[in-house]
Amino acid sequence: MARTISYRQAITEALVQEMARDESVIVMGEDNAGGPGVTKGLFHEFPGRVLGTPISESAFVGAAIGAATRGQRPVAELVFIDFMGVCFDQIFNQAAKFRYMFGGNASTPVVIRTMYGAGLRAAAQHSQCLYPIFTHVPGLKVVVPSSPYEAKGLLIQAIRDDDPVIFCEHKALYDTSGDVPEDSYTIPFGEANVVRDGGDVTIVAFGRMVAVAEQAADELESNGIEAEVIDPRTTSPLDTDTILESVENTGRLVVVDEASPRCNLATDVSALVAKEAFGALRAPIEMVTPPHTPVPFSDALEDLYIPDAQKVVNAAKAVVEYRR
Amino acid sequence: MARTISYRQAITEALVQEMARDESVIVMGEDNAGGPGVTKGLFHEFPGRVLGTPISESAFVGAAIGAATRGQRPVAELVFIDFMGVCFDQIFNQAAKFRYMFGGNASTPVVIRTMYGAGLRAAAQHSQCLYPIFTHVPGLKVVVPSSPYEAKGLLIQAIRDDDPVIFCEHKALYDTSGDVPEDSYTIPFGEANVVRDGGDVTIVAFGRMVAVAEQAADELESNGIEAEVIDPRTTSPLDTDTILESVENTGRLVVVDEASPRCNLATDVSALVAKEAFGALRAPIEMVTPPHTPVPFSDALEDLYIPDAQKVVNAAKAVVEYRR
Amino acid sequence: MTDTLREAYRVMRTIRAFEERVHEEFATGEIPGFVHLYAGEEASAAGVCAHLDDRDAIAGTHRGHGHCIAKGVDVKAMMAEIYGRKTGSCHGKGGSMHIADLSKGMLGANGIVGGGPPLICGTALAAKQQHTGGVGVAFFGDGAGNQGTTLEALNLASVWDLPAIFIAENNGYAEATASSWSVASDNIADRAAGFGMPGVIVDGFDFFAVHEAAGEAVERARGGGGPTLIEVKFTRYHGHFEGDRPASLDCLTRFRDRVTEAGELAEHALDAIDAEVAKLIEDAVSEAKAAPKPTKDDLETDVYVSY
Amino acid sequence: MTDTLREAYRVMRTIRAFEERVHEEFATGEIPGFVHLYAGEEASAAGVCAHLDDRDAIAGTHRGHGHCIAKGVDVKAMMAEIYGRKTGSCHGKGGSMHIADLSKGMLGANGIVGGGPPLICGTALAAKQQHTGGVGVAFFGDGAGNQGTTLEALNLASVWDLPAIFIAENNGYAEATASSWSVASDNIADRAAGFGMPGVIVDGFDFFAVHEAAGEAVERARGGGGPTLIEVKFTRYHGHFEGDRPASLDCLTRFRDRVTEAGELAEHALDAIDAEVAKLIEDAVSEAKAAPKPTKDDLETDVYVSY
Ligand SMILES: Cc1ncc(C[n+]2csc(CCOP(=O)(O)OP(=O)(O)O)c2C)c(N)n1
Ligand SMILES: Cc1ncc(C[n+]2csc(CCOP(=O)(O)OP(=O)(O)O)c2C)c(N)n1
Ligand SMILES: [Mg+2]
Ligand SMILES: [Mg+2]
Repeated sequence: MARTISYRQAITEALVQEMARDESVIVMGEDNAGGPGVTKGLFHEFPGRVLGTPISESAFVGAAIGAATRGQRPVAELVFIDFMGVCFDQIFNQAAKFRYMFGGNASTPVVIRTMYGAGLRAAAQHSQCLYPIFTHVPGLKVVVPSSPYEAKGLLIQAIRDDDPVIFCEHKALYDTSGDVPEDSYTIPFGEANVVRDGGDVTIVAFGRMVAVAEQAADELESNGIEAEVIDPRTTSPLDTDTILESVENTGRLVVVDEASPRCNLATDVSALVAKEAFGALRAPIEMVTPPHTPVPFSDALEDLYIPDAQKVVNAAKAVVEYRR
Repeated sequence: MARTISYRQAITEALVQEMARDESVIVMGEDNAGGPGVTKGLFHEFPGRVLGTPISESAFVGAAIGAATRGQRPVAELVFIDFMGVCFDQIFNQAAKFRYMFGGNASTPVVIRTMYGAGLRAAAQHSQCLYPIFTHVPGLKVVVPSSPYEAKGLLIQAIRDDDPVIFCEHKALYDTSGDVPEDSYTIPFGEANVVRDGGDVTIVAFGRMVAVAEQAADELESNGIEAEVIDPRTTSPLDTDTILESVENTGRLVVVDEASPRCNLATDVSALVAKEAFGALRAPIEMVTPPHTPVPFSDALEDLYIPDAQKVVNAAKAVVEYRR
Repeated sequence: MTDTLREAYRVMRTIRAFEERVHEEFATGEIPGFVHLYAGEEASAAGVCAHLDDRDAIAGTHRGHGHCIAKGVDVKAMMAEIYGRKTGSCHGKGGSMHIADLSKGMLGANGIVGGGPPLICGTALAAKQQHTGGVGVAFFGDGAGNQGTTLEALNLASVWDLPAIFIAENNGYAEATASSWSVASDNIADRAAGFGMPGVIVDGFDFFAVHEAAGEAVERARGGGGPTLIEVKFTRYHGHFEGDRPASLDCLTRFRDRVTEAGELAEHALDAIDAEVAKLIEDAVSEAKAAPKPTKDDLETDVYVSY
Repeated sequence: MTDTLREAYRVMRTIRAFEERVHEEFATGEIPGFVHLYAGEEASAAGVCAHLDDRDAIAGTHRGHGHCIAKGVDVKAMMAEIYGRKTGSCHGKGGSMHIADLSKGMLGANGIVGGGPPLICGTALAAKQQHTGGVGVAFFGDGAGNQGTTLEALNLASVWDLPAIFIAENNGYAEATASSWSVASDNIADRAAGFGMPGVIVDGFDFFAVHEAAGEAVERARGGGGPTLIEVKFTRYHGHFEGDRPASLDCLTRFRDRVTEAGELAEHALDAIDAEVAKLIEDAVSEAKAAPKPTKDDLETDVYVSY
């Protein structure tokens, strides 16, 4: 049965259901993994399985990874993704590489939950996306749920998955709501969600940008343009088939990525399409991203920084109206 | 007067000339910054200005950054770029963001010299490229010299530059030689080198891949295909004009990047061209990269992993022969 | 000495008044973002920075307003920054967690716990290379004392024999996590020996205690004697009722009591400072509110010196 | 006890023979990549791992062959790995710096200095959660003792009260950098107090000293008594001529002298082990050389369990 719950609640529910199902699931992080409040209550509900940590991200993220190689399924919380710089080695040189370096004789089922994104006036060190960095690293899986439904199903999948997963929760989504089944369910990785069908232009958007793309699609519709909106849900693995099929059909692509513009997912998807679906392309590929700057603090600037529906509309119109 | 010297010697010469010219230039790193041997002798030549460090990359890279805000021009050596994970915060959250976060009232003229790339059977934790990660970060400049001439001129520029620079030296290039002027000279950032002219296909390649691309171009020439080979020299800033002009002329693009394939420079340049030069494109954009795996140890696998001239030739032929 | 005391009191009062006002304004929802207040810990920043001058640099924490004020950053520019205005210390680009003024040797509050100590090794190194006699001071919290960056910096400062001072502001908690739990040693200062430097513990509510310990450390550092770790302890008073906070746990009351009892400063002189500070803060807020926000033209500037 | 001694000697001799042979083979240019030899430090891995069993996990360093052998990783598979063969422990994908065998609780040599200690907090945590009585052991060098990851791990192990043991293998140098310079305290073990655990120093050339200290630490850990830091010192003998190395600086000679003098093992029994080990290494090398290299089909496998 589905009810309307928040993104935050959906994440909590996923954790609770998985912890109840599987004893090996443990949770760790600062303040008993209490960052965005999704783990509230878990500490008492699952005694001994929710571990507070000192502010020592290398040590406790590394510990989660080490424990994962020995039969636990740890979910470690890196409160803000921006803090990855103090523990990145454990993630990209250890967890991500074990399996390959060790010739297949290792699995590291660890999940790192972390909060990303702009919009809360949290300034340059607490507003980054950074998932392109994790996507760049072979051996990591990267998840960017765009709604409560996605959040629950993808988190359960992440916990059951036998590879290291970076689970990226957008801070501006915690209080958004949506229909979520009460029962446990998984959403497979590497399967995009076609949020909306349309034949004129394909819009691929990630995380919070999915809602922005939908808003743009509404606006475009009133202009007579039918946009297909695709939410890849995971950036690694990436569902290339769904994206390519859509572009084969529409001939036009706009990619919306809240991450910094260089070597990000917008370039990644653009390049994929320019290579694999060139024959179908009828217009330049547009990318809607922030400028190549840190995230500014002032609301006046941050609102200009974040990609919005208007920019997506403009990009979509430009590709639809394009004539060689 | 130009002589033939090695990439290693070119780097040493740049350091010596800059240290002699400017008292504020200091060098620091493990074993007196002795990693690939380029700083040998400097310790005695410039007493008190070449500092050994404990194995504490966060502390000494951070110290280089802090010193840069107070009138020094430090050149810190991170022996392998693969070690960035233990000190990334100081680079991307501190050095890269100071100027913007502080409203323009800071400059951080620090250089981080570091060794990257595959080919020496150094395995997964000592063979990565990772420059796409630095390129992703606003506020950093990223340099990938492809030859001794480039190495010297770009390093001198890096030291004089008022922004933080990640200077990426390919470990397989140290013993390559080339003509290098004795006098001091700079190569500006963001100015690509057109290594070779050609009208049939544009090949953009980075770092060690420039030589691979040239080799491919030779082979292509004997097949009657004229390839234009472009070495951007810096990935950030990127000389987009030179790339776009070339593609406007050739209508075809192959990007060769030794970095892991997702969100790398190959996707970055492909996306740029698919957006800005679509009208000129006559074929899909090909990317030649390693597979999405860690770097394998065994020579048998590593040789298959690294992009080689044959793969570039195949990609170039494919785009030249492409018919819609 | 009277001047020094007056100045110290002014710094502490300014911090307190600034923070209390920010607290009020934040409650109205007009201040965006994350704000961490330094109220209660004034004696630390004031006691340490009283020894510093233009040769010296400090690094603050996410709880950085006090460090900024004590190092002489313009209070009006700070307030404007917190409001995200173009007239702010960072032209609205930084906000509370990133107020900085390099011209004053203030390297910035820091959003990264443990971000400052490595940087301060660098400013101390620069002072040493340039023979300025300057020192570097890194403030960090009890939580930050468990961060690898901080621990590495302690070792590096000793190894390089730097004129650096590490101020561990132990207020008992890192968010909800008690330092009695997260710090495996009894005191943060106990770690000093493992990194080859003296470790000192002082009462953080006592300006004079902080001032004295910092004075010794700064003197040693300027004289080439190397780094010091000072743990400034803000021991909480448990089981008390609100309003029942003893004077010994308030640095301002304690300071006033002591200097007036000793006849070093008169009540009315202190009151006069209070009044001046109150006006300054009032003006800072009204000017901040009236100031323009940055605009589209500011969005993409100041990323690079040149690109 | 005789069995234990015999086994300990076999482990040390195997490491020595393995490393001497790798040294020779490396010189011929046939072994690719970076190789760091453990010869001389055998007493450390052997003395510690003698107390460990299948419940226990260890993390090695870049100098990891000794840790692997002591924890029971197959010697032939190791040699094949170093040669980059498909029959290697990691099917040729890892090489010297990444030999691992999780089925034996060997979490891998590590190319990152300081990479292991955090991981070992995790294996110790897993043992604790699963009530196996297992312990985790992190080996790290003197240089690694200055890495933030190591220092954080020490604190975390105490805070979580983990069955973890930290073995600082202090051989006096990190590449060209002397630990007397890079470690700001006199001993690495001096840091233990700052992280709330006992710190012990032992002579690294003395198997029995390492064995005893490790035994106490393992027992304490298994009993819920928390972590220990053991500094294993390999004090170098300065000013000696080559070949003039005193017996006290060679763990194997010292071990032989002691057990034969005490009548615990006979010379010929030890010689027999030497001969067996020599054959094993000989076979390992010839089998490795004869083994196939991985092929194109292996390049893209084993990145993910499923993708
Ligand atoms: C690397 C990093 N980890 C976690 C955080 C989140 N965080 C911000 S403040 C804080 C508590 C800091 O505690 P402490 O150092 O004692 O300083 P206090 O707030 O008590 O002054 C935490 C965990 C952060 N900003 N940076
Ligand atoms: C994070 C990191 N920094 C630097 C290095 C390069 N490096 C490899 S071994 C080594 C020296 C290590 O010294 P120590 O820990 O004392 O171990 P030892 O080699 O003496 O056994 C260094 C600096 C590395 N591998 N990882
Ligand atoms: Mg605190
Ligand atoms: Mg050593």
